[in-house]
Amino acid sequence: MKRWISLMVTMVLLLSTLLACGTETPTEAPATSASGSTTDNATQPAGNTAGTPESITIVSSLPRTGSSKGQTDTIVNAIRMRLEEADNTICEGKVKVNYEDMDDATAAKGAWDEAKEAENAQNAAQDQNVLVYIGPFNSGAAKISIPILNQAGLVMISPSNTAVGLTKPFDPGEPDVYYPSGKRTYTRVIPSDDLQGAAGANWAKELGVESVYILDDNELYGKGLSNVFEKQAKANGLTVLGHDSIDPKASDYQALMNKIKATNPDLIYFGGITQNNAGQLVKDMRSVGMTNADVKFMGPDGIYEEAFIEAAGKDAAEGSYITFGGVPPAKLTGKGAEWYANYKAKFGSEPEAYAAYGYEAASVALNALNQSCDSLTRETVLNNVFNTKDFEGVLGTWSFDQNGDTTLTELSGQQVTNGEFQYVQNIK
Amino acid sequence: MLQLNDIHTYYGNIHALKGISLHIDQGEIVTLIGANGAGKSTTLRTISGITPPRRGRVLFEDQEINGIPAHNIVKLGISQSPEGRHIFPNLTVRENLEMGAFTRNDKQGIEEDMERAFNLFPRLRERSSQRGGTLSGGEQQMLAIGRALMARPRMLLLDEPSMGLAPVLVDQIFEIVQNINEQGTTILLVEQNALMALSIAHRGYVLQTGEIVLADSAAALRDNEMVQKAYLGIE
Amino acid sequence: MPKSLKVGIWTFIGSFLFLMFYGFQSVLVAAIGALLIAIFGVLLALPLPDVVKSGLLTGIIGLVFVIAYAVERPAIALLGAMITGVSAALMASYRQHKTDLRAGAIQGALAGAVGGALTAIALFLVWLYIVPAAGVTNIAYAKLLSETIPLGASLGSDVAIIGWLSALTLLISMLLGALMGMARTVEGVRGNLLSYAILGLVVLLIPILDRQTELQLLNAFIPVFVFILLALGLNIVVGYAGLLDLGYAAFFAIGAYTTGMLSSPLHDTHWNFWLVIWIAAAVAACAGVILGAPTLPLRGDYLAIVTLGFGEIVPILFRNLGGGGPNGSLTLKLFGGQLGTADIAGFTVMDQVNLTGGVAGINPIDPPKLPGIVFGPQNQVPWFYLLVAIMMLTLFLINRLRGSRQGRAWTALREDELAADAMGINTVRTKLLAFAMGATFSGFAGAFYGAYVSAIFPTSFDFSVSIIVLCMVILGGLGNMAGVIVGGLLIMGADRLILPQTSNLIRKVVQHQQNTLDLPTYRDITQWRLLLFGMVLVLMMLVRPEGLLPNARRRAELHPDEDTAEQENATLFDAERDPQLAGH
Amino acid sequence: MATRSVSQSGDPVEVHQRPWLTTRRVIIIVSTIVFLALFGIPLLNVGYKMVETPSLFLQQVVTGLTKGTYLAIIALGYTLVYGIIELINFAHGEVYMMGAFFSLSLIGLFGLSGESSALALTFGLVGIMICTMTFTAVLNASIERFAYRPLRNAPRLAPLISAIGVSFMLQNVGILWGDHNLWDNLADWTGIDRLTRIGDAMGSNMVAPKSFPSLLPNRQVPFIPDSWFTFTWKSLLVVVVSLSLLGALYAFVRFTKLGKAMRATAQDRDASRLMGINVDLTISLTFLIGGALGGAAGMLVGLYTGTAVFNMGFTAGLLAFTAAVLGGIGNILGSALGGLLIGLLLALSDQYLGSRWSNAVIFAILVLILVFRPTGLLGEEGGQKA
Amino acid sequence: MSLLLDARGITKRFGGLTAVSAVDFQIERGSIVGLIGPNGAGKTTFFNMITGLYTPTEGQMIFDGEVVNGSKPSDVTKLGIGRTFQNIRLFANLSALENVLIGMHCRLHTTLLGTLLRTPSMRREEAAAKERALELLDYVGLGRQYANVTAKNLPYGDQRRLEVARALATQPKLLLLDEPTAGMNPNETALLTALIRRVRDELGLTVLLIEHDMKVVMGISERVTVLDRGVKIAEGTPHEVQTNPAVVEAYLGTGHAAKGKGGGPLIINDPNAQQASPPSA
Repeated sequence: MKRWISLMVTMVLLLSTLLACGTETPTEAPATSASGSTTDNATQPAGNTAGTPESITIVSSLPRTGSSKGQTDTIVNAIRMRLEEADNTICEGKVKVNYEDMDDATAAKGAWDEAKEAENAQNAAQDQNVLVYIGPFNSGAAKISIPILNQAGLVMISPSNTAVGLTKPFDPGEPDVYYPSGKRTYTRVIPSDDLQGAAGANWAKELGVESVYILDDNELYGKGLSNVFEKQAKANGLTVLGHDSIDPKASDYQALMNKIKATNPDLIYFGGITQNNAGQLVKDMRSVGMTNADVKFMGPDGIYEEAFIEAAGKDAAEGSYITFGGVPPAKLTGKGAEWYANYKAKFGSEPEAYAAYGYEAASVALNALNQSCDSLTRETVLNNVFNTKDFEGVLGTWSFDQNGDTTLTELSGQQVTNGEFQYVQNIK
Repeated sequence: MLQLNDIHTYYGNIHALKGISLHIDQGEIVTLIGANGAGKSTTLRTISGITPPRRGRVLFEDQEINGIPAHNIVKLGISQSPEGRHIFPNLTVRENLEMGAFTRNDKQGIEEDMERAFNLFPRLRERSSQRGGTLSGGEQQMLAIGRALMARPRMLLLDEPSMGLAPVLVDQIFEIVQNINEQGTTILLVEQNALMALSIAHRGYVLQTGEIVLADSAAALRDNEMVQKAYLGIE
Repeated sequence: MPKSLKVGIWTFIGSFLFLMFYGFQSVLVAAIGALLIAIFGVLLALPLPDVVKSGLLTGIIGLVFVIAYAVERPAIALLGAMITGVSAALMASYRQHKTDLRAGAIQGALAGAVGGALTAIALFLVWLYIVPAAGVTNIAYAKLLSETIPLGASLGSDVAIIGWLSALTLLISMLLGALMGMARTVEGVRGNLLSYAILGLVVLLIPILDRQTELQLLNAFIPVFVFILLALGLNIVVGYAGLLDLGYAAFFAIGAYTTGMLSSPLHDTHWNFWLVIWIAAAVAACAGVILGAPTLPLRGDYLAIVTLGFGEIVPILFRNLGGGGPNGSLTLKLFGGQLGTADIAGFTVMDQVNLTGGVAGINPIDPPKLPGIVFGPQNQVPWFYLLVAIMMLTLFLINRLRGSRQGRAWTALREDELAADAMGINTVRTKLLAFAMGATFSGFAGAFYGAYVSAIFPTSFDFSVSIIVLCMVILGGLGNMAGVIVGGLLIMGADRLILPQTSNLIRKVVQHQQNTLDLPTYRDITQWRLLLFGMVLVLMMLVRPEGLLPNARRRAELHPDEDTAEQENATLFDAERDPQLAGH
Repeated sequence: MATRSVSQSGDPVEVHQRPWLTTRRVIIIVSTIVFLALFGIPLLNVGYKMVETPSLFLQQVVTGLTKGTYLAIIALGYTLVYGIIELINFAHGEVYMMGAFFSLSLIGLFGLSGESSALALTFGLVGIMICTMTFTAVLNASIERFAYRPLRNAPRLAPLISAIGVSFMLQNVGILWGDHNLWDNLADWTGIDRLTRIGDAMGSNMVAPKSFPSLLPNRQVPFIPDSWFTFTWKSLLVVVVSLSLLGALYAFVRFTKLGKAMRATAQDRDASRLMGINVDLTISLTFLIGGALGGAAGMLVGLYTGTAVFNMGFTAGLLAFTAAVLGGIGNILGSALGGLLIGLLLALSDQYLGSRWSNAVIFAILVLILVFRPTGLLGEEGGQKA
Repeated sequence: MSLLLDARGITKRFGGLTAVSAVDFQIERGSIVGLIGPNGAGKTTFFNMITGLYTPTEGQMIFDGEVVNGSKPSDVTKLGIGRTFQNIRLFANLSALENVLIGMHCRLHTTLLGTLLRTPSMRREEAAAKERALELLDYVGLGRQYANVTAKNLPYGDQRRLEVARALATQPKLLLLDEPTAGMNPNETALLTALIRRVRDELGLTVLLIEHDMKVVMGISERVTVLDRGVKIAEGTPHEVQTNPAVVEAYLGTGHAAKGKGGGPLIINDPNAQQASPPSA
């Protein structure tokens, strides 16, 4: 029987050598095209060599499964729409743009997953055809993918990360820890928490609020925002009656609202997103007897979406104040208004706030790509994204600062009136 | 009354009964004796429909009952007091007895039978509102038999009624079994205590590894040398 | 009605409804699809020889794998073949153990051949139907083939390369199957070691294959392996000691957080990974003891719910102990603190100390350092080998534990706690040891994961993690390490590899075919992932309730082997008293 | 026979006495000290706050108990199934969720709204509740038939995994159900225009929480003064319906023949079969009842909180299952007690500890209770299962 | 001191129910003692108190000079009390050898670290344990060839025997046998009785057995204690007990007392008992 064993072993060894050296031939560069780019063009040699490639790829990495699905749908729709408008080409139609919609969530978990986001980032980094990375959706995910893509020199444009520390000093070491290469590669078209939280507190003051109770959804976005709000509210001389983190999965908040009612606030501020039960919060707030006339409700752009009104019910949501890092789609003029109409026509539904950010991110990307036609490399694209100045997009006219943040400090305040978001005023 | 024709029963791949044929006539006490694992309990379970046979036929009053689900066999008039008693520990004694009459709907008759069971086992009357699990082993055995009788069976299958009982109780139980038989219930008795079983039975079968090796009247079996040696402990 | 027909009909109805609903608007197309799926159902239910069945089962997985990936990465077939061959042989030998070397080799090769054949067929299916459907031109595909397939460039035409690839697939699958089959003929510990050695060989070849054929799947494999590591640890608790643990993620979290707190800018401590991983394991083990202690008097499912409770509490603690609490300054309010504030004294203090980074998590976490090797996000190979090394160590240690005095005590505990107690086994200590050992390996996993992802968040350690790991253990076969590994590969493979890639593929095809962007949401396959995933779990359980590769003993409970027939008599005695068997 | 009086043998022998300070005791003492040191003052503080504003305390108790009643109804579903086949039916939470979705769909379909007449509302809601309960009952029983029954003789954990799988599947069904496109297309396809109303009820975003119209009056119950605490008709209705379901179930299991058959089957399946009980049918019946309760709870919660969302089953299920265990799983009254207790604890924790700790508090108390009563509050000590 | 077990005034109450009431009970070293009584007499409760499953409500249980009431079963086993169970509780899915090895658990010393490092001492200990386990299998007449058979696949009589081997593996001073011959046929019973006697004679163990088979009890015990409803009603030599009217009334029954006389004590000295008996049909 020994004969059998040695035969087998020999064959396995042969095979492994075959696998190991069989493919040395075609390219000497270790990383060439692979995932995603094969649709039409699998042969693009290492993309960063000079010359114009036939096609390039834009990827987005957003949680496409689970409860954030509703939000990311609108973003992806908007990105697709923007690309279609450009005929899926850049450089006057010479270069084709492929778009890949990556999912950073897993079915089993039902939410974004660190390892999956890392995997997406690594795959994007290795595929030299990828020149722009739109996303991620969650600030936590950004903390993982920024360092990976930073080392690959791939530019990121996030439509929705608002954690301050991603671009500006916040926690110790931030933001430099995310940029091992020393060069900034991350941008976002949405104002960060410090702007919006403070603007909310300022607006509250303007509205004549004297005491406020603050809630957050105990997640990165909501908590950061509400902390900024609290700080600014105190600075503005408002009384902060309390600050609680809610359990976003609870079925109701009657007890919490009883508690808040006993403190008699003028305003309840909620830092969080619709999916973390903002609707229920408002509903229960009204049902324990805090009427719209007595107690105001305010939230950030995380609840600036149709779904919030639907979840809370038109009656309960009535009168809620919402801050938003830009001008709302419906109030947009010129380009914005046009886009708003187009979107409604195309998808048959109101565009959500994040749709606008997604569209803007895609616009910035295309803009930068079109400026890089001479040399379509990551480096050029990166520089051109950062050089976006006085960009006239659907959000208004704005630029990226050296941190990759939008200069759009003009925020808008909305109120739910008759079951719809109504623009009220600009806030700062 | 009951007839088994070439019954083959399996547990998974294990061939438990290898072609058993036996018959029980009206009014008899028939006993099955044999070693542990010879297939005695399996035979009862096969009759009751808990482990249906893979091959062969079971006839009860000339009706083929193999393939009828267990809960319907009870309705035909066969009830079993299983080995290890299997009373319902969290039901009261009375409720246990009521469960025995589950297939019946005549309130009057059930009450009568309950009375009969209590007369047969006065101890149970004392404990009628106690939970089954709190009874002692002997009382549980009584309850199990009483419960089986509640279905007003024409045929009673008793599986090891004396197991784990004090000698004094064993005598009592066997007396009662005889008593029940005299009241007109046919009995198939599986018993480890072969001496006792053969002393009250009319006929007996000896099972060995899933096959019947001997079948005779009880008296003849008692005198059989092989039976004496293997099951009665007489050298 | 024969079982196979029944299964076939049900599969047909099920898949037909699914396909219709999913959007194969043409009844005919849906029917054909359903018929194809139903054929597999029938095949699996037919009383075919185990060899064929094992091959079929693994082959179907290989087939799905290849169909999902081969449009973009045709070389996936080689990887599929490696895994299919080994696991088909493993499965075949579990049902029919051969002792003769040659017979073992033939059995393994046969099983591998069936599996490999299915995998190879998938290649042709992809090439014939899916590649054009996804809008990839023949030329482009040929180019891709010639670049990524070993020796592909010298063959030129796509037909030739596909043929060569499928031949290679079949060959590899058969070879590894035969090798595995031979290893399985060796009895006892040495046989186990040999099997592991072959598994190890396959695993070690993966990075080479991955690099040479540009699969870029290593980074998808790593989380899969981390979860397998977790499952191996949980297997000690659930499989060996028989303690149902629904909060295993807590130990994973503890391992990861220990690493995070000891080697990150959070507390500005940057201890060496090679030290920290041991500390993490030790801390997790201690946590296992501490969390295990109150559960000791509990039986069965009460224990399960308490562990579940811990699984919920631990992430909440990590989340809430992040400092930066809602209230700005450090105040110790005693009586009469302002009504309505969330905080009371103890919690106020806790809020001020940032132990865990809170909702922001901990990041970045230092990678391991080794001279000459860079552990970075770009280079997956060192990570992969590090993980494999940890796994090898884990397997090695668990293997030792299992056969030892402690391992026997666990088994005794699982079989009959009362009797074990009466045999002088200190049940308290034994249970705690099981918790501790289980936790140790999740400590390793946590430490690695933290360093690999370089960031951890409280949300990473949800109940769902515990559940998935438990599913892996049970699906694979309680108490059997090989089974647990296979279960892990399957579940995580479905979750991380096949389902996402299938969604991508279908989206691509639909986009190309219909040239529209706005599919109605319900027809987006991504939205069906949970359903499919759940269905896989249910079906697997229905097909093999004892797990894919059950522990030899547990297998005997359900499928008494033929060679015990001589003791039939005795077994019967037992069977009469065994409620599990009695139901048959 | 009378027991003899105890004669304590007096003469001490030279023996080794076990030390009083056993490891177990040391652990208990040390952990008590640590616990008091950490939480002693906070707990005193909590006590002080409770007394400080008794009305608020009372209000929270009432709110908590109201929540507790519906948790109890969900918990019953777990307890019934566990009692009879010893399976943690992970899918039960999802059945409850399906109940909420189904009732919301019917409400949408029939166009019930706050403006409907009282008569229409009453009949409509009762009718919808009956339909919902039927739907979830059949759903639950079919789950048992297809996913659990084939595994009845399988290893103990196999049905558990199957249940988890079903739970995933149903969650996904919940997601798809919430897609208005689906309903619009179905309406097109079948030609039944009314179906679009269901789509309307689901809103624009498939995974977002769905809103119930406010159908129950949110007004103070007249016989309770406002100054005591707020208690609305809505809450009253939830409490009344829940308690009557609970009572009905208890009476059914306790006194009816079928109920006894259920208990018998739970204790000894083979013996039940020998009694002529159709075990399969009885188990199906249990699932039917459990499913009906889950559906009723789904609708009640939908009406009470006004929300249905695809993952509502998971969280509520976790709490309800905890409640069932807390009370002693398998015990109907125990589950009810556990549900009330958890509702109460949640409310008090929200008020006095901060809601981000609430879940931790619940589970910590669960652990504590189980440490001292290993089979739950009303569980039977060492109740041997057959 | 020649008393191995000295139980004084043992009382056990479950709630309001008094299961065992003020029982004094002594076992001398090297004796075989029988404990009999009708069902529900408190035999098993008493048994469980000795083995540590229950703690006596009142009274003292002294084993070999140590108070053992309230000790955990595992500690009791370590002190030297081994037991078998009424309804065989083998580790059904483990092999015979493994069953015996588990019995040795408390006499082995390998630590966790020793296991993980597989130290030489650990390997030595394991090898010795395995050898001893095989010897034990031989000793109880099961034979080494059955070492790798799964316990539940053994014939019923052999399972009982294996249980005895497992109990012996704990190196007990006192062996408690709970209805060791229940469910056995006369042949198997005779073999087991011989084994019990041999264990006492050759290994010098003390044996306490609960049994319903009067032939066995009366045949091998030197002293018999009778419990009824938690109270000791008689104690003495088998003959004394058999003729005690209280015992006859409560337990044996009139018919049986007479039979017992006729049957006489069963004494078996089967020379073949040492060898593995083929599974009797």
